[in-house]
Amino acid sequence: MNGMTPIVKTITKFVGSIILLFGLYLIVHGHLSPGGGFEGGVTVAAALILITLAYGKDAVFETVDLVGAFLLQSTGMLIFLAFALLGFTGGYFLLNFLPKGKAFTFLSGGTIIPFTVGIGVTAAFALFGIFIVLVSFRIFKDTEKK
Amino acid sequence: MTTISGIPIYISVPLLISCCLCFWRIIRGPYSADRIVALDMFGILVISFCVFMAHYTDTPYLMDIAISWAILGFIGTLALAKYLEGKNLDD
Amino acid sequence: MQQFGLFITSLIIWSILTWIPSAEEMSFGVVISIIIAFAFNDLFSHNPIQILHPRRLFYTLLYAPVFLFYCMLANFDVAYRVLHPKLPIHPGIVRAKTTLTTDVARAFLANSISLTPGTTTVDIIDDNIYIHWLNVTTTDTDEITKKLVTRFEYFLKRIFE
Amino acid sequence: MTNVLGYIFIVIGLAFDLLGCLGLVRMPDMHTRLQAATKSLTLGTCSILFSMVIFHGIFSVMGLKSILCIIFIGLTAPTAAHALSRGAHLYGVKLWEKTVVDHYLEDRTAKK
Repeated sequence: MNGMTPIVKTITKFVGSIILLFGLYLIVHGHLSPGGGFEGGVTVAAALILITLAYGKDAVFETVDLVGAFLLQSTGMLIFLAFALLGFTGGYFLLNFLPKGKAFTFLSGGTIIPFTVGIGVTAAFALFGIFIVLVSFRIFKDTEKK
Repeated sequence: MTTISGIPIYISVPLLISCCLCFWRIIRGPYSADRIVALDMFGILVISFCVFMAHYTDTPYLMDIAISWAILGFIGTLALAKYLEGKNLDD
Repeated sequence: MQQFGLFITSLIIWSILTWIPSAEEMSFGVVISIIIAFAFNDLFSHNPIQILHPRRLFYTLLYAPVFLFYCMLANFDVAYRVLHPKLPIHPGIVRAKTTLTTDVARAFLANSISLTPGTTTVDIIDDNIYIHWLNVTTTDTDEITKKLVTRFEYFLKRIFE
Repeated sequence: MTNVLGYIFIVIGLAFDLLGCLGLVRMPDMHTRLQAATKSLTLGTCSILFSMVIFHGIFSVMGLKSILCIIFIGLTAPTAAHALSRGAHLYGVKLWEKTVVDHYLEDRTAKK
């Protein structure tokens, strides 16, 4: 219920939003800098895990529980599949049908940005789902012993 | 000039000596708490490595790796501290 | 109000990360900042605009050199104790009192104590703040409070309360 | 001139990194090791990052990201040290035998 000490809680307030923003930055800039879908997704999952550690599990689990995590993970897969199937409008699977701008600018990837967003959502909520499963399994085992 | 993966040798050797001292404490430490302290400090040393590589090989995007190492090191240390307290996540 | 403060903070950090920001990157940053402002709405400072009060800014500017001076002093202190062949330390965990009330001020007090000569915060329970001290000279609570805590409390009280 | 200033900051950072790790090896128990290492390595790494601000100027990719990293490390390193110190004390790590006083243990046992 009550997580860690007030000092950790206060610093989490300042740092958590920066971590979430940095994760989204890594996801979106996958074609320009190190990172991409999976790495950014891990950082987003790390932000959620940090809030769970600092505030106890009720702070996050009331918005994202196990079912919600797996639903969002499947949504990420569906985003990827939808943009891959949209390639058939030009001829074949996984076609880069969006306009490609000037090289090394932000919008130079075409469909890479929707693909990495899908992968990022999948990775983030799959890892967070694994974390929830591990935590609740441990609680279940403890209550069973008593 | 002699370099180790792009970093001049008069900068990388002190950092490598520091890393070896951290490793000595990780191997030797009597409690797990000592090992966690050494691991936390090792993470901060890796940030310096990333910054020097970004500077000397002229690849500024390595700074992203430094920032993410700082983030993951902090969260890992908090999780291990929580483990040391010997509590479940719900109390 | 606090969502707006979080939005502005996120936008500033986004423009730092994507330097030099172009128009398309900034429009994407607005979308992401809105997502963050709604995801973190009650996990941020409740009245963020108050840090721009001129009195608080003045004391923040005054606090920075004091803190940096103690930080440098701490490192030379550690260097002296590490390099001395006899290891001159008398460690101990002592109790001190604090008069700060808000959580933000207490967190910054604990972090300041952790980075200054010979001291690390172990825990804060109610008004008691437990400090691990490398060179224990007294065990009296009032004297320790005067020696270790008051020099930061004066500034932090005026910045955060 | 700016290069000389930057190299001075790099030398300060490397020296404090080395001293902090030496403290990690030489100090007798966990709390004293934590003290020596946290202080020295935080200031050492922050000074290395600040030297990058001097080399590249503030308004460049390296400079701005270095400032972000300095703010992040300055906020999180003492917090991690505090959490670790409290966790180790609750875990039951023994203090050094020449420890003068331990008010925290007294108060915790008195409460129970």
